Amino acid sequence: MFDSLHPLITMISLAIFGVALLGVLVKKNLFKIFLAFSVAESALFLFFIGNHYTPGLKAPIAADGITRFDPAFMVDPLPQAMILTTIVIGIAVSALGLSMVIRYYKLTGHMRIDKMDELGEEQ
Amino acid sequence: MSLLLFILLPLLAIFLMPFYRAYLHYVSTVLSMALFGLALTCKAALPLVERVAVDLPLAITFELSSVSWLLVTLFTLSMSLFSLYHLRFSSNKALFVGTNMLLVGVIGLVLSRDIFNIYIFFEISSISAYLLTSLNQDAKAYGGAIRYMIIGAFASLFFLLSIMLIYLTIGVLDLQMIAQRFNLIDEQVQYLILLSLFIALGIKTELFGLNFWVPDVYQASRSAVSGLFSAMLSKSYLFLLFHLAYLLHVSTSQMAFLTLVAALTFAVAEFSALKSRETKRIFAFSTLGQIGLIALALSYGDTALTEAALFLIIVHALAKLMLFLALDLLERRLGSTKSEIFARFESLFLMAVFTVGALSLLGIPPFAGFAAKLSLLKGLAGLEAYGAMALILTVSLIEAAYLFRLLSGFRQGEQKMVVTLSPLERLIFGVMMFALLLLGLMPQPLLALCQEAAQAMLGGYHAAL
Amino acid sequence: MVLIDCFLMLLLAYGFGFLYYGLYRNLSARVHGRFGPSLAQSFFDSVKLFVKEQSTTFGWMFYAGPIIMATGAVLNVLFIPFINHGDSLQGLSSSANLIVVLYLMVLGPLGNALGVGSNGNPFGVMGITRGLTRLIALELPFYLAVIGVMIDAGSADFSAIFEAQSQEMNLLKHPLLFMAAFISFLGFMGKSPFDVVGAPQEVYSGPATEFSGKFFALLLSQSAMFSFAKLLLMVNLFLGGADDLGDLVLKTFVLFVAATFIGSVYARFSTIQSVEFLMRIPTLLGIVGLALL
Amino acid sequence: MLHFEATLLGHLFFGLSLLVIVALLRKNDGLWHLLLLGSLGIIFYASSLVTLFIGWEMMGWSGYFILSKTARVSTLQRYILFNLGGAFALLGAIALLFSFMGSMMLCDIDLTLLPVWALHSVSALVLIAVFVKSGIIGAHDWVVDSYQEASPLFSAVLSAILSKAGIYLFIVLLLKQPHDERVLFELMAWLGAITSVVATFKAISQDEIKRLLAYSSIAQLGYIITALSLMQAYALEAALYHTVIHTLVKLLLFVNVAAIMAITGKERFSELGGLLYRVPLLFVLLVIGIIALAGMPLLGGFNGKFLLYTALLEEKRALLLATVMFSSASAFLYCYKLVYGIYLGQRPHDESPLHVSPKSYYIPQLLSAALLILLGFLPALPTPLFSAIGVEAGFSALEFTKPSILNSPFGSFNGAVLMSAFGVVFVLILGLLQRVHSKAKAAQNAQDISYCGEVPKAGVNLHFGYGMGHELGRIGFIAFILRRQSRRFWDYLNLIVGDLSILLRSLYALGTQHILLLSLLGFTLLLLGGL
Repeated sequence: MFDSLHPLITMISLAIFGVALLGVLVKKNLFKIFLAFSVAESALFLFFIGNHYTPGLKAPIAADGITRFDPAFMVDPLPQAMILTTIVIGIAVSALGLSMVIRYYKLTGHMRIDKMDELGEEQ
Repeated sequence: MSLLLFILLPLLAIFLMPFYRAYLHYVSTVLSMALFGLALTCKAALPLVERVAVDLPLAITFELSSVSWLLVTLFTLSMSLFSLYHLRFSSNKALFVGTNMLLVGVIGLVLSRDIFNIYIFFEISSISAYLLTSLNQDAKAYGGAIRYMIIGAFASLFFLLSIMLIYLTIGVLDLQMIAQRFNLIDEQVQYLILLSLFIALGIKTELFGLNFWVPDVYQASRSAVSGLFSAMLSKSYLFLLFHLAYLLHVSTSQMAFLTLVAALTFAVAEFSALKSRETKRIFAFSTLGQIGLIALALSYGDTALTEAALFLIIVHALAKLMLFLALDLLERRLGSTKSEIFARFESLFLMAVFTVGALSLLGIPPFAGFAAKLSLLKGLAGLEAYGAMALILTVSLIEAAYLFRLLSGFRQGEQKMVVTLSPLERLIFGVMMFALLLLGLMPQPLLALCQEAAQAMLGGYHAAL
Repeated sequence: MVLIDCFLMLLLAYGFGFLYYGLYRNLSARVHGRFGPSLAQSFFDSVKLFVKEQSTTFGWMFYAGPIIMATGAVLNVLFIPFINHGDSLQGLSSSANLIVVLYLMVLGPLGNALGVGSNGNPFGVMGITRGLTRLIALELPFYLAVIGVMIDAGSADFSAIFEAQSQEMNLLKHPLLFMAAFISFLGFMGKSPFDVVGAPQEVYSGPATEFSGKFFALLLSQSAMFSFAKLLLMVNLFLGGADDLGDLVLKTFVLFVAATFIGSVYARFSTIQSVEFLMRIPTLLGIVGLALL
Repeated sequence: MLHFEATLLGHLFFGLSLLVIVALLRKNDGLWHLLLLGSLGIIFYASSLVTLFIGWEMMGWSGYFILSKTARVSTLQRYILFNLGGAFALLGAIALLFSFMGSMMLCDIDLTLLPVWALHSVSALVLIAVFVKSGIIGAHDWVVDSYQEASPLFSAVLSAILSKAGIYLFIVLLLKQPHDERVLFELMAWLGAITSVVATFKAISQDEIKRLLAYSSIAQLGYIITALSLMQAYALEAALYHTVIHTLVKLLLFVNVAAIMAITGKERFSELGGLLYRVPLLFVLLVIGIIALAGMPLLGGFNGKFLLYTALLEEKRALLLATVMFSSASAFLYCYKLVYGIYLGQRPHDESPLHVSPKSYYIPQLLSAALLILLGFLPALPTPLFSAIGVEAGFSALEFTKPSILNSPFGSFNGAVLMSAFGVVFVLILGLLQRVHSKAKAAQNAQDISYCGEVPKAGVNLHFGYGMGHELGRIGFIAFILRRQSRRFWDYLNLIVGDLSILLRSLYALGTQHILLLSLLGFTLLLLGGL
């Protein structure tokens, strides 16, 4: 099932994923943290789509001469649909997150994760 | 009648929001009660399986088994009570959207039989939870919501990773088919998948090691919303985690690991609550403890224990929702949720509510918690799991220490504020107290349902062992 | 029949009680190198006190205290058999047993304590407290010995205890138990070194501070009878009881003389000293004695 | 869910509860008391373990809510934690029994079927529940404070009834069931005896009246525990008899003290004294109470002790018996302190006004005094009942001739003769004293006493009440006993658990990124470990 390109794709996406996770773990700026999550998500998309792609098959679009659903001729459309959905969800989450960061910044004047101390026993 | 109604109706209500902007609380109430009614009528037709769209490999399947029926009924009931409680407040857009989306999310989580679908509902419930956490729109609320979001995003990465690995290896998304083909996967990848799932769902289920963020989120949210989280959100993930575990036939040692984690969840959370002075955090710790207890029961994969766990899920959801709603009432009147507030109000009714709630949590007869704890202990005794029994009984004493510390606040304090409850509030709390008492005195009917559900939930798990 | 028997017993106890009291004063005087009063002096004292013109009372409890005390002494005499067989001089002992008698012995101190307490004199109560404190310690070795005797006899009835001693008296059978009991017995008899100080301000069995006239007379009389009852109890428990009246006189007299001589040569322990002593030596003796049983 | 069965034992215990609670029923918290009575009914008539446990817990928390009206928070916490601890131990025992018997019905339990370790565990767990409820030393930490801070009438309920629930539990779960557990019972016999000694000396050193009574309750329950652990027909009779007597006595004493508190508003010996001629009837009732409490002959109190002693003699438990008799003898001191501190001696100087005590206080006292006198006169009156209960529990029947003669294998006595002899002699001596020539003259005033040749001034404290028993502290072994405090242990435990709690709580204060790091670390470790 794996083609020769797949390990390379896996490695690259893993590297990106690792960098992104590192960003999540060490960056103090909330904005950058959310950005890092987006990058990590993208790395996963790359991993999935890249590993799923088989050279030589047609794109699963009806216009390109494909008349029926047959995985033998075309690329499996399901992962692409999945990734599209996931991208949409990712955008929604990022948007919500960033809007909250903005609100938070307006209320407190900072957006550093290590300074978030509103909650806990003493408050 | 279609199972999709449970998902589509609330979503529809959200889309049509502009048409009844001023009456959202009424709409929410009517809707959730209608869904509750709908759930009740489904009982006769169990189990219901429904396919949407194309043929099997690509189809989206929903299944209402007796266990998901139990949970859907619980969720719609909780939502009804929550909406009824909010009837006297003005219409609130964010609350309406958040709670209804949360309802969609949790119902979807228990109904879906397709792992990608589950991911979608995972995200829907997460987004609505973030939204609900930030409801108060102050620094505290946003701080909590952002914290929640970062952790949630982390969890969803792992969930996504596991889905991708599954699809890449066996090319299916339907849970039943995954279960059938799971053995075909390379053992190491299998382990990676299970571990990713555990991290993702463990964060959401609030298990030990992955739950350190929970008290903050509960503290940031409004009390009533925390009640909803406690009653619905954590319960749906609890179901999901163990549903997957049974379905994928995880090994005995992996189950034992879950047992250990659950026991730790229970013990550490209850211990942590002991000296806390913030009621919301105390209740959050207590929720964690009960989740640990339920997970402990489920991790044995035994019919009697699963039955007890399901019963406990229902009882705990009711009791916690009641406590959080009552706390919300106090928070609105007194402007604080510190444990000192128990010394600052005067209301026999609310005192009774807190007392009944606390006694039920503790599993003290004649309230429902006792029936749950008893069947739990009976189940453990049947498996000769004496260590777990000893742990439960010992840690319960710690639980008693902090809950009774709260209750003893009633008789301190000089200037007390008289808190009066509206007839509707009295009705809601009265019904919940009565339900807890009734379930304590006559647990058999519900236990029978739970038994049926437990068999459905375990499926062929036992056969594999 | 029983009534006559009881009356006889009381008479004997009363007579011997005062006789021994007089003897005690004489004997201890001799030990100290003095000459004591005449034998009947105590008896005359009590009669004299009975006919005193006036006596101060502090209310009805004060009045009732000495009566309860005397009742206790009388009951003790009535419930302890004088003779170890037959029907005569048995009193009411068939209706009771050793345990009842042991507990009846506390009735007197209770009446005393109530009477003394009700007169409002702080020194009286101080004496009572000391007496009761010492009583605690006195009873432990005595109980150990008595338990040994009862287990040996297989019953708490006096008849069974006599039966068990028909071959060999307990003094010889269980010398350690006897020693434990005898040390306590010294205290019960109010002998040094375990006596409570009898100075005019303090009361236990010495002159009662606030009791005057007929009350004091009653106290003296009951004290004489009570002492005889205790002698009797020791005789019954350890010396096999008395075969006849002569034997009774002999055995009680021997015990009495022994107690008096020992009491005359020792100095008094303070309450704390006596408690600590009693909790050690005789208790240990008693425990060893029980172990040997 | 609830299963009931009428047994003689249940009738006995429930009858006692009914007597006490009805005698003490007041309007203001009557509802809670009725709930308490209901829960006691559930316990005493339960035929399944679950029912028993439900009653047990209800008793615990209804007591909590009655107590919460007067007690301090720390006392309430102690009360509930100890009681719940006992209850959870009981629950553990029930679950353990269930795992072997497969049934929750009392009649299905057969302890001989258990393996040895399970038998020991079940017995130990049940004993924990019993010990907590009865306040055996070590588990008594909650008792004294609760009794002291409860309303005077509720103290009576606590002492007279609730402590007996433990006794009932023991009889039903361990005595009625055939088994051959011996080791724990041996331990228990000594625990009971030691409890009675320690509690007796603690009682003597108290200044608050109710604390003294609380310790005396503990001591009395120690006797009962010792009696029960002998597992023998007459010992069971002794335990039951003692239970009945103690219920009556504590009802009398606590209500008496409640009346005194209502009259004077004081509750310490150092603030009371000299009330004898103000409230003579209360004084007489108290004297009846302490005579029964001390177990002196004439009144019912002696009967239980007599049976206990003879049972111990029959078992040849000489040292145990000596210990019990020693503690019983020491009890005279606190009995005397009780009556002297309140009624005798001189009135203290701060003459605060006395209130009239409510009439309702007299009824329960008169009732129990009458019963105590009746039992003194006819000591074997309840023997047929106890005998039947013993037979029900699988013991042999007791010897019974007539109500006035109490039989035991080690001798018998006739209460009627004893009582009549006392009456006759008392009257004779009284008559004698009245007839003699000498006349009694009333003292001038309270200061008219022999006082080292002085007349004490009005300001001098002549009351010795609170000083009584101080001397004991200078006696080596008693000082040793008085210095021991289980509270230190429990406080230490509390401290440790609290610190642990704060330590564990700090996990939940971790920063967001730390949590993620931890999760990632866990993931990696598990991954490496699994692969």
